[in-house]
Amino acid sequence: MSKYFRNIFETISTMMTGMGITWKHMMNIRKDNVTLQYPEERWPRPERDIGFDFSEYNIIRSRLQVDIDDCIGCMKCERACPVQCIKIVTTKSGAKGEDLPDINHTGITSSGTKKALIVSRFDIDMTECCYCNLCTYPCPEECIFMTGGPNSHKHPIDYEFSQYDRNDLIYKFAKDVEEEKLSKYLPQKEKAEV
Amino acid sequence: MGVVHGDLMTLNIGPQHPSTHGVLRLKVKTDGEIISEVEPIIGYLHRCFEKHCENVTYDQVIPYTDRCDYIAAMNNNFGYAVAVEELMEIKVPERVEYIRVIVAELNRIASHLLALGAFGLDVGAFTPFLYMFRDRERILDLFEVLCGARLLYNYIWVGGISHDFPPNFDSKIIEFLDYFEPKIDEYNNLLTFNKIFIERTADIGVLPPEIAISYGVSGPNLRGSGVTWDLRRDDPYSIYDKFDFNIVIGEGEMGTVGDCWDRYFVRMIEMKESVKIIRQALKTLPSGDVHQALPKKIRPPKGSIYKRTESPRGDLAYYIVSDGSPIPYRLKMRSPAFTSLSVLEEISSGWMMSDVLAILGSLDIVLGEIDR
Amino acid sequence: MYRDFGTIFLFILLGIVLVYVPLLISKIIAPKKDTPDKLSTYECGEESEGSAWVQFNIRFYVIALIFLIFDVEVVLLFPWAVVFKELGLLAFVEMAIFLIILIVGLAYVWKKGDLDWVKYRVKYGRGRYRKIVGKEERTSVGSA
Amino acid sequence: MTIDQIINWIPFSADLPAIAFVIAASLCAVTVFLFIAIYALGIIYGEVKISSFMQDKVGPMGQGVGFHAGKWGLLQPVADALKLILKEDIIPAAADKKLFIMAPFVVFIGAFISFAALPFNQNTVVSDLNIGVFYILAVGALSVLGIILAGWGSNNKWALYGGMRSAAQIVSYEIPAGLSIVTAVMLTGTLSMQGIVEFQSGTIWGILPNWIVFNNPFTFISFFIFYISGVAECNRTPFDIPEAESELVAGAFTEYSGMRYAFFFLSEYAEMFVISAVAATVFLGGWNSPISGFFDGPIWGLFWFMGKTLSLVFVMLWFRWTFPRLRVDQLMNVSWKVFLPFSLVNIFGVAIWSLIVG
Amino acid sequence: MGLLENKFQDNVVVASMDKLLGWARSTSPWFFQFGLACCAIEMMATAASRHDLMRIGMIPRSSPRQADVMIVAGTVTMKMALRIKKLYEQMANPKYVIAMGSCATSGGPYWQHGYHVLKGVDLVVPVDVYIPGCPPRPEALIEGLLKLQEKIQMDRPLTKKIA
Amino acid sequence: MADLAFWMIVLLTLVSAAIVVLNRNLVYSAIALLFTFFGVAGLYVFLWADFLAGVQVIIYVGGILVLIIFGIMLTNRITSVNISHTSVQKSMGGLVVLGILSVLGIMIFNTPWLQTEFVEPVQTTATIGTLLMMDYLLPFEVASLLLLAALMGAAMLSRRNE
Amino acid sequence: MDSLNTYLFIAAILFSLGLFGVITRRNGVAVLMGIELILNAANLNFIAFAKFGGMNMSGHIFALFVIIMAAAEAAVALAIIINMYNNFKTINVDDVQELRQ
Ligand code: SF4
Ligand code: SF4
Ligand code: SF4
Repeated sequence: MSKYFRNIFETISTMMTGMGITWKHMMNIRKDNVTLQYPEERWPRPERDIGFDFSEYNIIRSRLQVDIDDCIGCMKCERACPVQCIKIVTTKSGAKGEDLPDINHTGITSSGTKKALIVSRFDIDMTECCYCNLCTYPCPEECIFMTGGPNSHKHPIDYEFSQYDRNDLIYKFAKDVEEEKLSKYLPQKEKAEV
Repeated sequence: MGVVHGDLMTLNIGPQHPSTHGVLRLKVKTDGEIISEVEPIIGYLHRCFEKHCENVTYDQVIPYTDRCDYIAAMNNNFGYAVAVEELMEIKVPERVEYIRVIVAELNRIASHLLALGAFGLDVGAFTPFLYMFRDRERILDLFEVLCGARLLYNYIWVGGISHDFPPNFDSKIIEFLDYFEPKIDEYNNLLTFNKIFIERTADIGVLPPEIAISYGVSGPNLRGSGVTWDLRRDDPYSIYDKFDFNIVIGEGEMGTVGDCWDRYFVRMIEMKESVKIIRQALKTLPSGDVHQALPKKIRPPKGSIYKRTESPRGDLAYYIVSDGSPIPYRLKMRSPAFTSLSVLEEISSGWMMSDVLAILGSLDIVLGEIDR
Repeated sequence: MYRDFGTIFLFILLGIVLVYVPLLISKIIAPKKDTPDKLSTYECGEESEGSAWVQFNIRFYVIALIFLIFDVEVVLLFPWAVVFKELGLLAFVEMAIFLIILIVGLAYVWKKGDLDWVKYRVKYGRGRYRKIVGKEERTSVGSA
Repeated sequence: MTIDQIINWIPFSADLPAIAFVIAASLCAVTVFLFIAIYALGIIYGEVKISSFMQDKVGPMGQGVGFHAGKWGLLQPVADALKLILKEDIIPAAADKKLFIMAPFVVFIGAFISFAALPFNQNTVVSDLNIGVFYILAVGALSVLGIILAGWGSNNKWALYGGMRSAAQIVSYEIPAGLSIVTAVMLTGTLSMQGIVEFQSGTIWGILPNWIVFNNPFTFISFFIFYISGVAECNRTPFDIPEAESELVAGAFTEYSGMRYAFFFLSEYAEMFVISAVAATVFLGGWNSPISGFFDGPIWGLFWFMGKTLSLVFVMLWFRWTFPRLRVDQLMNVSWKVFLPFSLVNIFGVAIWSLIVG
Repeated sequence: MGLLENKFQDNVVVASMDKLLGWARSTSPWFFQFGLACCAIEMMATAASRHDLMRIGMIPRSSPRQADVMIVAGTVTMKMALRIKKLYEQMANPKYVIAMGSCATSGGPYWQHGYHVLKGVDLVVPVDVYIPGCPPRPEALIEGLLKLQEKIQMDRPLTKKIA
Repeated sequence: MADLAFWMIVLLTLVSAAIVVLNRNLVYSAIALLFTFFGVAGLYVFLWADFLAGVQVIIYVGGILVLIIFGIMLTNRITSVNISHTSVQKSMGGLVVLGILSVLGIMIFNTPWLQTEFVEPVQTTATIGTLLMMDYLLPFEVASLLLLAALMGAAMLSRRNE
Repeated sequence: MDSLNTYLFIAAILFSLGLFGVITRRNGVAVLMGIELILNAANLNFIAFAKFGGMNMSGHIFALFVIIMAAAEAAVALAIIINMYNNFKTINVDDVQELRQ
């Protein structure tokens, strides 16, 4: 019998406690509110107590960007990628470190490496990418990077790139040049095979 | 029961159901409200993890381990890294070990928060779920600062970690811990000690220790049944032996040992213990280069290794067979959630419909890990 | 009285109309395209096994049964309650007898467990491991 | 009451009393319907906002592209309602069509006609029935049937579960609710809603308003029993097992889409209003002002009535966003083993109290 | 002349009605609550306090009948694909699908060796918006939803119906 | 006006009552019964028995009908919800019933009923209460015993099933 | 409309319909529904007599008792039907008789 009444009492008291908590939260909503109102406010928000300085970010896993002018076509990124979503096709350029203006090819990277290869295709399928960041570490020229963080001077943070069409998510970084112009630089033997 | 049983109605709970925690399908035979048989049907999320592991190099496996137990990705990375390191006999720097422990424990908190919140949701409490997500979000913020990703980190690598702590990171963690600890009391007041919640969970789905052990249940589910078993203590890996923490076991405070409430509460207290570990680790965090032990090429010698670690869901083990090539010959994962799920059939027949979902919630399964 | 209930009657009629009008609007402007899959019964994405129209648990029936009896009691209490103040003690005694008789009924069903939903509970499941749970094992394992 | 006033306004009421009456009654019905609709929009908005605030978030903010849902998402419920009209209306092939279609009508009318007996203020009550409270209790039975119909008609397992649970739950809680009202009726000696409210004017010992809750300790308990039972009858948390989202997907309404679903939604909120209004009227003095003698008058009356009712509705929302839900057998236990004995004791208590004190 | 004018006016009415419909549909897209894998966790996180999907009028519904938007959040396996199709079919028109994350878009990390993974949910249901990411950040999801709202508002259901 | 309402209610009552007995689907019968009960309640109102109309709705619709529906759900699979009448019985029954009806009709219209109109009662509930407490006290208490017996009996019967 | 005969005749029709149901239906629950109709018809008579036949409020009391009785009867009858169903797996009244023998 006493258990019966104790149960009732406990129920009421614990329910009151719970209701007190929610009430407090409702009343302190201005203080407690944690919502980041995305399109208007963006993370990170400096005025929030957990807000970090933008520069303190190591990196933000978002879109991959490639500075194609810097890419030497070493394919290290392609090999590092666990899901094989980077597709690179290179051809030997005639002369190492030489600019080829007709296909917009720059011969020397920003760090001074002379390119021996022309990157004729550099596609990243962002729909297959698992944002693991593995491809960015081995790159000798640091030309493939995820936007944001320390790279934000290279490219602003960009995680909003949803599309109506799936093919729009395949990013082609290679210079957009015509076939014939490019074919001039392809090795003749390969061409014959093709 | 006698004659009016009602027909046994076959009911599919899932694969799309708000409380199956993913794409689990429970085929239940019910007699009105009472469930007489539960048959979990899995395989809706079979993502061919082990097959993938046989096709990518050792370091590329890590993103896939992330995706097995996606709620506790750090712990999965950790387990894998420890296994490969042991196979290759790499000694990782002290600082790396500390950082690993810190992030793993943070992720354990995050994982438990999600588990508890989802459990609350299963018994109908919506607000605690959101409170827990609110705090979990802070951990994710920390991780994001650390490695840029919110959920799947690819952070702990074989022989090291991908990034060192950014400046002031330890103070951020301390700040979080200071914020977080009082919140546990709030959850307790709001949910744990709510009489309705106790009624719903105490004495429900009792998992006796014998059955738990014979099914191979581990982690908080096993500890909830009162068995002191924690790999961090019983088979220490990394540097867990340096820390002082308690192994939380269910004591049947509100009902029987091993009921849903115990499993729930073990997780709640475990978060406190994790906080304790993190505080200790941060206090003695050594300095050093975190990348120094990263092997240039991961090419383990021929052989095999079975290494188990304590993930938030229990014993997570990797069995790796190496044939000397840079690609694992065979990789098998022993997933804790799978064994937890297998016990569901055992402990849930005879309960009511709502109870079964509560039991399922208290077992805290992750389908990514079960189906792999 | 006619007027009061006439209003109610009109309320019912108009209620039907007012529910129907939005349905009609919706019928006109909402898209409608039936496919066999769309019309199939929802069961979490699975193919539904058997009809839902099966025989149901008796527990619900017993609840309704007890409800009916007490419902009658509530109904009888109303006229009594209205005149309670006028009649005073007499009415109280009479109703007390009435109530006590029914409380006996409540006590009876309570005692007999008709109010309890779950009639049986399987302690340790009925799965494969039912047999191995012995006393010795239970003591041998446990908190170490 | 109101009807008479409206009839008086109608110019030809003397010649064609019947027509005038029909017009007046229809006017009332349409007004009540509009009131329900507007109230529902308001309370749905209120619910999302309140729940959001309790959960440390902001709720609808009307953010979005193009036209959005207004400042602070004020137009959100309007958009929801419009969208529901625009949704396709699905009647599953396996369902029992007639029952499936009939269910929302029955449920909605059950809630709708209860409004006819609610006294909004001194002279606004559509029809002040002699058996007011009793009538409201009676039409509550309709929603049970409606939900059973919805559950059975859908031929869906979740729906059937929801329907059965809901039926068992509502019928169980009708007893304590009825018994609690009996305690009030014992004091007032009338079933008419207006009569009950009028009884509660004045004060007890010059301080407390002469509301039935404060009349004696037993009625105080009665009020809570009635209110909680009412929460259960509306299928709100912690008694929301019929719709339990994490168990039964959407309960009896699983198969309903578009407008039909909207009507269930509407009736749920309307029923919350009715329950709260009855609790406010019977126990909290209805349109009586809390400070006796001040703030009387029809406008204030409406204000007090709505204020009391809406605060009770608010508490229902508060419940919902705080508690887990009970299991079906616990639910029955609460009703039969706690509320029923307590309300029986209350009847004896009130009787003895009023014999001794009153 | 009069005939033409009428038609013109009609079109204005239809067009403004269309706008209204578009507004209603885009402003309250209730989403179908089901998650498949890791992305589902992010979806939950988006619906939770920090990002609060309710801001843009999205309320989770667990029954397909009452939902407008299906967020395919996670890896679609072969076994699940048919169920997804069924659930999609069971939703009431108008309905929209969002492919959230790499997996739903194209099989994601499992596109190559995942013998049991559907290479993109668009093989079974028509997808309106693809959201990249693995998992997409909540902001990305919200951005995708805003894109969807734009798309819905651009839709002219009545004009189409009359034409 | 009142006439129109009256005949509508009568129609509702009789048609739904016919559906109750003629429809082959038991669930439909039960739902039709709902309308019959409502119609009868409406007739009660016309007979100045408002309290009884309320009682009719509460007990019949809220109680007995729910019980009947539960009973149907308990005892039927969908295959057997459709119940068959044997046609012989139906025609025979029809004849018998028609006979009874005509006899009744003749009786009703030929009997010179003693008609004393009584004035519209003001407080039906209070009068019923007083009568129950005073004149019909014994039946009232006996009713409680009846209810008790019904409760115990029915509970016992259904308990046997478990 | 407002005459005793009308009500009595309506009650007679209701009664006959109920009787018809009792006679022709073989399903126990359906028979019960027929009985409810008959009881309703009786009630209607009581109240009609209360208004026109000088029975005054006593008619109401009688009707009230009939309703109480109907409730008790429905409870017990349904319990019996369900019992019958369990024992014989049918609720056809005739079948049960056959099974008995
Ligand atoms: S981030 Fe990972 S998956 Fe994406 S391209 Fe780079 S290596 Fe490949
Ligand atoms: S690793 Fe860097 S330089 Fe090499 S191919 Fe990739 S992007 Fe180009
Ligand atoms: S896209 Fe990435 S996060 Fe999403 S389900 Fe696939 S693996 Fe998981």
